[in-house]
Amino acid sequence: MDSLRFDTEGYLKDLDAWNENVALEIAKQENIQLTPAHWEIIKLTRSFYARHQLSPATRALVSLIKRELGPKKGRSVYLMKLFSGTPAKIVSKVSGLPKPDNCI
Amino acid sequence: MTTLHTISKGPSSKLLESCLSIARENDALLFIEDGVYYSSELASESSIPKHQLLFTLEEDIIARGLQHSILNKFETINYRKFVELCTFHEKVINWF
Amino acid sequence: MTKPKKMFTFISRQAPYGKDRARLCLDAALAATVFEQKVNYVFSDDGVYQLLKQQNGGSIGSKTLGSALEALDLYGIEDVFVNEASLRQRNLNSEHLLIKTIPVTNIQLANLILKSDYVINL
Amino acid sequence: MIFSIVIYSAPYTTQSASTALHFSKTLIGEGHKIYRLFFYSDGVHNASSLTIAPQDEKSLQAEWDTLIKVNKLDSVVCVSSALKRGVLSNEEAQRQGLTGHSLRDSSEISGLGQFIDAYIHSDRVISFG
Repeated sequence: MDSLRFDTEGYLKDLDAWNENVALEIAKQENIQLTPAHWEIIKLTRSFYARHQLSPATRALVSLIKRELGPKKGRSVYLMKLFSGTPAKIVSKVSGLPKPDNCI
Repeated sequence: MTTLHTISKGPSSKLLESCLSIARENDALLFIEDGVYYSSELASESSIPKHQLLFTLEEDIIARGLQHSILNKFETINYRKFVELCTFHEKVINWF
Repeated sequence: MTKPKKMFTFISRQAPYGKDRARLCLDAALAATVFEQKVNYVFSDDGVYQLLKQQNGGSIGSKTLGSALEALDLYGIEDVFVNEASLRQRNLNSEHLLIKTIPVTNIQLANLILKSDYVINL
Repeated sequence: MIFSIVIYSAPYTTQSASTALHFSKTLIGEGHKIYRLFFYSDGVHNASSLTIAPQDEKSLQAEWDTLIKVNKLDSVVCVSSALKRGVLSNEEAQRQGLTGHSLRDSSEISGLGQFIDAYIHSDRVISFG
């Protein structure tokens, strides 16, 4: 990956440089084929960031999805299936947001 | 069940007022760093209530030249007693 | 068997922006939610200024703390309290506040602290 | 008893880092255990290796370093506080493509999870700031 545009963990350096093509590029690095189900989550995550200026932790992401898309999708297993084991990190990365602060 | 409160800033910080608004009568108060001015008769204002267990830290008093002006209701203690107070009270809340 | 939940109570007593304390307190509370513990959040003293509407940290090159506070419920922090004496002393009432908070008296606050396993006082 | 200590302030600016050090030494002297030292906010400067104290003043950073090593303490600096303030481990500096590093090897960089974990695993957490 281009080290001018991405940090060593693959997060976008200039958040304003994000667009859908960039998302596709990051997703490819993570071996994820973006489907409409993924885009739905990416859109929500970006709106969360725009409103709260926080990259959401998994818990917040799950509550948000539950509220906006219903209880069937608002579960961590649903997120994990789409974005692998540590969904908050991957979702933030693909969505062009900073790494979530509270990762342990 | 009692709490030890440590207060580490002087009177202009209003820390004591904040602490007293939620401290309970049988809680203990320990004054450290600039907080030790509260325990001195040289403090301009003293809103220290009578019913609390009041402690003040010797090392900080000596550093500031307050050793001859400590009010009677305060017990002067060293770090070992500071540690002991932390173990004696179930909870420690630090005000800084 | 799962361990019983412990109760964390965060008391945020400083105004936003001038110092980092308000932010430190929030970040720590959000971290606590990851541990699946009970988390209470209390605004007291100058900390109630964090709740003012229409904040825009952008004008001083800062993130807007109030915007982050609006996400507390999504992080599962539902018991958000405000010291009503602190509000009163600053000519504020619930209409001025950005998020829904539960007003508490000093005595209620003292009891909440007593019930809590851990108190983070910032 | 098991204690953890949280330090919020830089050395020298306020007295509190020095108080925290004195308190920690006394704890150990009295036979208590320290589960973790956690340096948050400006407190991360206590773990800096790039400091020089004048001959007639104590180096708080060196004293922390000794205390941690002699007693094999777990010492953590908060990652988001440390990176912003230039307290970087060699590993972190290399990852970011920076030439120097400034974190003493007695401390490690980690997240706020370690702060919460310290509360959960200690009988008392004492904060200095």
